[in-house]
Parts: sequence; C-alpha cells; structure tokens
Amino acid sequence: MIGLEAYLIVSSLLFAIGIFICIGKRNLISVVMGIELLLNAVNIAAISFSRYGSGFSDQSDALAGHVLVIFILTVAAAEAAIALALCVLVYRHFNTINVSDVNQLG
Amino acid sequence: MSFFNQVFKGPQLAYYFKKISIAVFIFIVIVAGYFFSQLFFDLSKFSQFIFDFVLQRSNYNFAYFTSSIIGALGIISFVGLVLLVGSWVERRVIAKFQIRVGPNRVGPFGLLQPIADAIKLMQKEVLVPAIADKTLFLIPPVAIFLPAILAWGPIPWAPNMSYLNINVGILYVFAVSSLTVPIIFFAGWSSMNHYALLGSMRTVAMMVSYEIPISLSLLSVAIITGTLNFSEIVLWQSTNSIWLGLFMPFSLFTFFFASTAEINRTPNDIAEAESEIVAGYHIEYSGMKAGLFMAVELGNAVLLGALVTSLFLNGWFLFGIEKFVPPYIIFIGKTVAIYLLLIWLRATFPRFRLDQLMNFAWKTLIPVSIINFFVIAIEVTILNQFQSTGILIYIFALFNIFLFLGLIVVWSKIFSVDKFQPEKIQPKFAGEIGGLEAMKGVKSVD
Amino acid sequence: MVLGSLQVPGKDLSELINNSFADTIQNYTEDWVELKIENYLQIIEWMQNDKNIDAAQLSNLTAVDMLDSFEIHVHLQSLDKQKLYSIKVIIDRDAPSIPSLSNLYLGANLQEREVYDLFGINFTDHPDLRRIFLWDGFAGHPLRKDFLQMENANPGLPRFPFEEEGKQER
Amino acid sequence: MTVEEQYELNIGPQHPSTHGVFRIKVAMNGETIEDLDMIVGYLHRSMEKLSEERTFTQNIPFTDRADYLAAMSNNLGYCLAIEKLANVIPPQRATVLRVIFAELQRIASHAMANGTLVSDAGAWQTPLLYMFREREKILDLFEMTCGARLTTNYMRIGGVAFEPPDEFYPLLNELLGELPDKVDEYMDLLSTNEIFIARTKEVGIISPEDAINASLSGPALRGSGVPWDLRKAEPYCDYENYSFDVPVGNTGDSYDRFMVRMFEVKESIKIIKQALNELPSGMHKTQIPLALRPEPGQVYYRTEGPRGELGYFVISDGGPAPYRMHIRAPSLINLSLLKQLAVGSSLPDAVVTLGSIDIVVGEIDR
Amino acid sequence: MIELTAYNFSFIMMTLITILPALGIAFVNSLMRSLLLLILSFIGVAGLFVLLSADFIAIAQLLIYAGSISILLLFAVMLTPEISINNENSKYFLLASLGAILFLYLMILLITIFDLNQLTGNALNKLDFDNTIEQIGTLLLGKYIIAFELASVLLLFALIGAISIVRSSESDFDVKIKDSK
Repeated sequence: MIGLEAYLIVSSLLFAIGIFICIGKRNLISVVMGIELLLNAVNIAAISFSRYGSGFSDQSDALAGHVLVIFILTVAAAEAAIALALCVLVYRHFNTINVSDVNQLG
Repeated sequence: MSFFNQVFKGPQLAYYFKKISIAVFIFIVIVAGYFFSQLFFDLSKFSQFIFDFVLQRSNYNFAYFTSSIIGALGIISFVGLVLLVGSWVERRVIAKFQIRVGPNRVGPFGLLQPIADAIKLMQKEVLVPAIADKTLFLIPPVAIFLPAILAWGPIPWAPNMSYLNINVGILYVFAVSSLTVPIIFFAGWSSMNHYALLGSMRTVAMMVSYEIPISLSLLSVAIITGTLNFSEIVLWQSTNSIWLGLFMPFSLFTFFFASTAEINRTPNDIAEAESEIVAGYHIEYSGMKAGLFMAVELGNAVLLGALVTSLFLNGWFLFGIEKFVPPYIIFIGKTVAIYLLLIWLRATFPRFRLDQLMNFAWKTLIPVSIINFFVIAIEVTILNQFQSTGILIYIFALFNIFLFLGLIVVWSKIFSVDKFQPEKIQPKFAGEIGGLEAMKGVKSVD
Repeated sequence: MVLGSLQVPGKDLSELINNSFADTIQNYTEDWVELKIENYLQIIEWMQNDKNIDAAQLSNLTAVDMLDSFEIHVHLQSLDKQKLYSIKVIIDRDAPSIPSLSNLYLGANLQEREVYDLFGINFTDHPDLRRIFLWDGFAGHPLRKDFLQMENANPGLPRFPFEEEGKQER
Repeated sequence: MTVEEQYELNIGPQHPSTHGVFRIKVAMNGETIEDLDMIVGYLHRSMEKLSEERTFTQNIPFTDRADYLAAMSNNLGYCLAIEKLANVIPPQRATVLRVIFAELQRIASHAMANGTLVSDAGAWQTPLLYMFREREKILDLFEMTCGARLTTNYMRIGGVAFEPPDEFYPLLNELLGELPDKVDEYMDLLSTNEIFIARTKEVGIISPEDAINASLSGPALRGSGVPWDLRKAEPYCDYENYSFDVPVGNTGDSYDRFMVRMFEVKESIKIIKQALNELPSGMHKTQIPLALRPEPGQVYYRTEGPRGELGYFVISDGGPAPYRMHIRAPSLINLSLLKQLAVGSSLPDAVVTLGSIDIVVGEIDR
Repeated sequence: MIELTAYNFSFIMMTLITILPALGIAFVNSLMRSLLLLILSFIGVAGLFVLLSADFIAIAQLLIYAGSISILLLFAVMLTPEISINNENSKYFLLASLGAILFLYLMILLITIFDLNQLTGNALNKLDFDNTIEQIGTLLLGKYIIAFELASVLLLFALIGAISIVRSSESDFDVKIKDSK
C-alpha cells in the first residue's frame, strides 16, 4: 500500500538531489534550480502529512499543510526573482556566474 | 391522359423529378437527423453503459481505467478531426475573403486536401540544423501537443459530458496553457537561428504580459459565478438567464483579444510574423515537424472558441433550442462561430507591432481590467445581498456595457489614439497648395 | 537639338559659372558644360547653394568610357526653378579618380558606388566605396569598353563568390 | 547568445518582405536595428553592357526586364529618349495610346506596391489579392493588345507596336467605370484602419529636405510633401493637355506614400478617360529604318515612372547601337535613405518602410 | 510487493517523472537541457500532488513552478552569455554526493524506524478532500490572514527589489562594490 512512507521517501530523494545540485554545481543558475528542488521536496512532505496525518480536529485543520505550501510557493517565486536578479548582477560585475570564481568581496 | 402528357413531358418531367427528389432528400435528412439527434441526445448514457459493461466483467479500477482511456481517445480523435476539418475550413473561408477559390482539387470541394497535405508533409525530409541542439530541437514539436490536448479536458460539451469535471477547471486550463511558453522557447532557442530566437523571445514576452489580463478577466468570471468549474459556470449563466459576455463585455473582449496574442493569431501574430521574422520560432522546422506546430496553432484557435463559448456565451444553452437539438451540437456551433470570427480577423487585419502590443497590454488592458474587476466585485457583493438576482443583474449588465464604452473613450483620450483624424491625414493636391513651385524655400541640408 | 524642356543650354550655364569662377570651364556645347577636375567639387557645391542656380537635387550621375579617357556626367536639377543642369568632367583613364559628391548629395552615394563597380573609377572621400552589384574580387569592370580584353578577365568567370575556394563562408 | 548583445540578421535574399532577391544585412540589438548594409546584385544582368551590342530597337525588351512591374513605362521612357536622339516624331494616335498604356501600367504598379505594403504590415494577403483583381484586368488588356502580360515590349521607336483590338475599348471603359469605386473601397478598408494607421503613420519619416537631397523621386518624394511630377514639370507625350493633379503627402511617412499612390491611381483614371475621349484616328506608328543610326550626340530623357524619375542617358556615336546607355533607376536611388530610416527603428518598422518605398529588384540590379 | 492498482501505478509513474529528471539535472552538462528536465520534474511533482488529492496545489504548482519560475530561469540564462550555458560539476562534486547520500540514508532510517502508522491512523480511510479551494480560501483570509498579507508584501518587495537590482549596470549597489575595492 502506498502511504505516507512512500511519499516521504520520494520527498527525501528529491531533497537529496537538491542538496547535491546545490553543492555540486558550479553554475549559479544551477544552484537556484537546486534550491527550487529543495522547496518542492518540502512541499511534497507537507502535502503528504496533510493528506495522511491523523490528529486533525477537522478538515480545515488538515488543510493547513496546503496553506503552508501556498506560502512556500509565494516565497519561492519571490526568491527566484531575487536570486535571478542577483545572478544577472553577479554576471555583470564578475563577468562569470561560476560560484567558485565569485570568491571575493568586491 | 392528355393532361398527364401535357404536364409531364420529357424535359419537364426530368425537371420536376429533380426538384422533387431534392425536396425528398432534404426531408429525409431532416427526419433522419432528428431521430439521430434524439438517439445521441445524451452521450453520457453511452459512457455509463461502457463503464457498467466493463465493471460487470472486472473490477472498479479496470473499469475506471478503460472508461478514462476511451474518453481521452474521444477527445484526441475530436481534436484530430478539428485539425483536419479546421485547416480546410480556414483555407476555404479565407479564400472566399480573398476572392479566390481555395483548395478544390483533392476530393469533393477539396475536402481531402488536409489529408493530402499531411501525407506530403510526412514524406518531406526533416532537416536538423548542424549547429542546433539536436535533443532540444526534436522535443518541442511533439511536446507542444501536450498542453494543446490537455487543455481540452475540462471543456463542458453538454450536461454530464465533460471529461475532466474538476473544481479547478479554469485554473487548470490556464496552468496547462502556460506550459506552451517554455516549449516554444526551447523550439526557438535550440534552432540556433536568429529569426527563431527573435520569435521565441517575442512569444515569451507577449505571453507573459498577456497572462495577466487573461487571469484578471477569468477572475471576474470566477467571482461572479463563485466557482472555477466550467459546467457550473455554464449552469450559472442559464439559471440567471444572462450570458456572461453580456454581463461583462470588457472581460469578454480582454479574454478574446489577449487569447489571440497567446495563440499567435492575427492581429497579434507577431511571434511568427511572416513579413518580419518569416516563421518565428519554427522557422528551422521542416516537414511534419513544422506541420505539427501549425496544427497546434489551429487547434488552439478552436480551443479558444470552446473556452469563450463556455465561459461567456452560455455553453450549450441557446434560448431553449437545446431541448430539441443535442446540446453538444449547439456548443460546437458556437465554437465554430468564434473560430470563424478568428478567421475573419485574420483575413482582415494587419498586424500590431511588438511594442504597440506590449503598450496595449500594460497601459490599457491591465489597468482597465483591474477597474473592471473591482466594479464587478462591487456588483457581486450587492447581488449577494439578494436571494434572486432578478432584474438587478440586467441593470448591472447595462451599466457594464456603458462602462465598457466609457472606458474605451477615456483611455483613447488618455493615450490619444484618435490623434490621426482621417481628414487630417489625407494627401493634399499640388494644385491646392500652389503648383509645382510650392516647395520654394525647401533647401538641401548642408 | 536634343535638350529636354527643362535643360539649361550649356552656353547659359557656362556664363553663370564664369561669372563666379573665372577660367574654370574647359569646354561647352548645347548639351553639357565641361568642368576642370580641380574645380569640380567646388563648383558643384556652389551650384547647390547658389540662389539663382539652386541645384538642390542630383538627378543622375554616370560615367562613359571614351577609350582614351572617362567622362563623368552629372545631371543636377532645381525643383523650384524647374531647371536641369548637365555637367561633364573628363578624367584620366589610367588612374581614374574624382572627388565624391556623396557629402553634398546623399543620392550620390549609391550612384557612385555603381560607377565604381562597373567602371573602376575611384571616388575620393566617398564614405562607403564598395562594389555594389558585383562581388569583391570580381575581375575587371564590365562597363569598360575593353572589359573582355583585360588581362585578368577570363571568359569563364566564377559563377559565385568564393566558388573555387571551396566551402568558405559567404 | 544573449539578448543584450548586438547580433547580425540576414533579411533576404529569400525573405517574404524583400520583394525579390534583395538582401539586407542588419545588426540588431534586441528588436532595434543598429546598423544596416544593403546587398544588391543578385539579379544583375549588366543590361547597360549588353545594350551596347544590340541595335536601338533590339534594346526595347531589356527595358521590360528592368522594371518588370512597369514594363510599359520603361518602354515609353526608352522610346522617347531614342526618338529625341534620332529626331523621330511619333504620330498623334501613338502618343495618346502611349499615355493610355503608361497610365494603366501606373495603376497596375501602384496596386501591386500598395498591396505588398499592406502585406508587409501583416495583413494576411487579403488587400494584396484585392488589388491584384484590378491588376489582372489591366494585364488582360495588355495581353489582348500585345500578347504579353508582364514584359510587354509594346512601345516602338516612332509609335506603338500594335493597334489595340476592337474588344479592347469596351473592356477598358468597363474597367474605368468600376475602378473609382474599387479605389474608394480600398480606401475605406485601409486608410482608416486603426491598426494600419498605427503601423504606418509616423513610421519611416522622410523630411522634404532629405528627400530632395537623397535624389528621391516619385511617390517617395511626393509623400514628403514635395510637389514634383515630371508629367507636370517637363511634360512629355503632351501631358500638358490633360487636366490632372499631383497628390502630395503631409509628413513624409509610410502612410503618406501609401495614400499618394492611392490618389495617383485616381488621377491616372482621369487621364485615361481624357485620352480615350480625344483618341485621334490615324497611324499608330511611323516607319523608321530597321537599323536606326541617330546622329552622334547624347540625350538624357526623363519620364515619370510609377516608382519615380525614370531617366535614360543614351550616347550615340552614329552607329546602329548606342555607344552607352544608362538607366537612371528610381528603385535603386530611392534606397539611398534606407540606412538612415532603418537605423534606430525596429525590424517591423524597417520592413514597412522598405515596402512603402516600393522597390523592384529587376530595376535595382538591372 | 506492492499491488498494482491504478493509484499505485500512477504513483510510480509520477515518482519516476519527478526523480529521474531531477537526477538528470545533476548529470547533464547543458544548462538549457537541465532547465527542460527541471520543468519535467515540476510537472511530476504536480502529478504527485494530484495523487495526494491536493488539486488546487497541483494546479498552482504547474502555474507557478512550471509556468513562471521556469520562465524566470530562462530569462536568467538568456541574460547571461554563452559561458553560462554549461552546467559543469564543481570541485565539491564528491563532497556533494557524499552529503546527499548521507542525508538520504538518515531520512530513510528515520522513516523506517518510526512507526508512521500511529501518526497516520484513521486518516487512511478518508480518501479525498472534497473541494479544497473554498476551504483554502477561507483559511487564507481567516485564520492565516496576517501571513497572507505578509506574503503579498513580500511579493511586492521582491518585485521592486528585483527591478531595482538589475535596473542599470551603474546602480548604487554596483558603485558601492567598486568603491570597496
């Protein structure tokens, strides 16, 4: 039976891949992609807890997970916009967006 | 006997026979059509029958799976039929506008022309540019079919006849259609052609801007009907006996105009402007790959017709005729009407420029949509105070129509669209301004 | 008499020019006025700006190969006065060179490029002197009368640029 | 490949809006044109060289192939130049017939020019095909007169080649009867169309000073407000006897050039009607020697072609062939301002500007 | 072994659509291709949300991640030139893979050690939420109104911030960096 465990395993897989991309990639845009994957993994976990969790007083209580995901989506959109603006700025300043080359303060 | 001879002489007999046989044929067609339509009045009976039939012989999962596959096949085959017939209709109708005949050689009235075209396109070689990113180049023509077909899911053809009767119908169509943007972008980028890149950048810029007015107009629909479900929106219009297109003409206009930008139709087909960037993002595609892009565009035009019909034109209802004619026939009829309107626009209008279009989106459509949205929100709040909407909704409809016209006037004043009066921009005549020596004093620049 | 109705006879024009620039007219007939090459640019500029002549527009600029020399024919016109002035300059055939009118008349740009392409006449101070119809590296200048006898011109010309160089980028 | 960098775009030689094998190499930044290089010569046949090897009469077909959309006008210009050079006086009937055919050609050419302009502005070929309807009728008239539709080779030195057949005149009258209505129909369709105005108004503005300085002629010059028409200024073919007016634009934008062409069509209809009324009887052609040998001399003869000042500069050395023949091609010279107009504007505007200047590649390259 | 019901089959498919492209991003060298894979992965996550009967969240996921954030990323790639197209691994590749595997091991350990049944309980019987949108809407504008307002303020600031950061190359921020050199 597919249950909470399965979703949590998928979520942690995605999270692990996200961590891997965040650290293991040189390109700043790739790092942003990795962060998006991390957020997605969190979203899966939140929704699956909301779907399979017990101890909720009523349905609207259970839907708190959904609300949390909506806020994460909002923050992700804002974060992506700012991060990519920073990417462009970093490129303009350092003429590269390799993370390992951007290693000085100014 | 002599009378009979007199009336039915040789040539006359043939003449009357022809007339009578045509009349009989038309009568038979009408009668057969009536019985046929009564037989297929409610197609949900058939799907229920199939579902029950499979359920009796297997488990629920299998029955669900089978019926969903059959429904999906139904949608896909309908879209395929639309693509075949639609291209013929478009070419014939545009030919009528342009004093031509259009395709008329293959089959009766050229009806088999789309099939001949498809065969020809399939025979053609698919060229992949040497410097193109080959993987990315070959994915978009196929991938672009995905949103184009998925978006047909929640369309309410008739009562109980909607493949995906989901609560988030409008949002679903909106989300799925936004998937075309990256696909078109990948098509243009992977071609490694400047024309293609220009086309895809134009598409992305245009689609991103025009999603806002579309979402605002859909939001107005959602707040007045209180649902995002297509069937319920159609039913709301019939219970309140008003078409949403009449109640909020500006939302209809915004949705229609912005959608023409989303699906690359004239006057907003700047993403593949033939006279500027040749074919835009699919310039490097040849053979059936180009054909797929064009087919999707055509399918999207018909899809727009279906969306406008269900959101603004009361879906399958038409003044009680729906009791006699199968509702899905009415729905398809309205869809075809919108599609013909699109063809008419394509045959008539020149194209906007990109900056004009963007200006129109950001300076006109979005602010006016927001005003319109607030006005409708206020009206909805007032309407919700009453048990039945009654006459009030008609008063609001009238108010909205005048608001629409007023906003047009105000905005054209603000942006001085009427700067060019026809009488001021007519040429003068040399005779009026003093003959050929009128330009005395015009000297060359040093 | 083969003058158009607008054309100023050479005699009248030469008098007009003589009044301002003495001793610059080489020769004149009814059809044209021949200028010395030294004064060519100066006189045309004066004609463009002079109120009485008002040669505001360059109607035509072309060259003729006279076997021993090149002739440059310039037709200037005044739209206000409704006059057409025909001017001719004879230039050396071995190293043909003449001042460019492009800085006076925008319309001379393409016509001078055409003459450069087809006659090989060098226009000094031309902003953008390149071949216009034929490609760079085309042997010879086809409107010269001795085009087919020129050393570097061979009858079997390459049909396309860089044909013999293989797949070079065009 | 980035958005902010300058990149190169090849418009043509095969492109829907270059009207032939015309190539523009543009350096673009985003949607803005930053530099432009015009590359012509794909249709170069060196007519001027070829004509030095053929007799004066044999050169007439070359003029058809120069401006293949206005063959009659080109024939006329060349024949008038040679007649001036050789002192041949055409009969009166031939002169009037020449006017009729030249003006019909002007209508056909302007219909094509305006149709393609609207097509360039993005109308999906509908106006083009509407204008083609009238052009087809005119080409039918040409065909029944001289057997050819495009490369007519109709004018001769000292007259015209053939007398029009009897069925020509009723058809011409029918056409003249319906043409003004058709022109009004197109004006209704296009001249007040908001999108068309938005696309052409204040696009590609040429000031009168620039137009004169850059040797522009024809509708491109008159669109800028300069009332200059050789049919009025230097009348040939007895144009001074016809009453017609010269339309001039206000601001010199693409819309004005479009409208000037539309109004010129109306004026041409007037001229044809007057010419038909006073069509004298008599010969349509004088006899000239087979190998015409004009006196040595030179001529620069200009006519008002549909695209502008169409000049023929011919030098005779007394032989049967011209010593030098130069065609002053309005299409080429009208392009002098293309770079100034296009640089700084966007690609769609440049396309519309090019369409409004109305080029014919056969005449540019010769 | 798990039973192959329609639900389980869909779950496996969606998991594959999510995980395989995500893995692909780590190993594909072209940034554009990895973007395409990222979009696929987002779509897979949306599919998982549908299986969790979170229809509104699934659509929002499609709309915001697959439709909008991917476009933002596309623009970022286009605004930085060709050297940014490559998507190579950094020198921390081994460290990253080690960390990821360690994390995964820990998580799976946690998931298997805990008896999740006592957490899930009777909720398993309840298959679907009916009509989540209205309740989410009520929650957002009721219980979580402050968070909702804050989120909108955050979005506004993000919008203004992003614009002001990239507006011009000689912005104040840029000048400060140069001064500090």
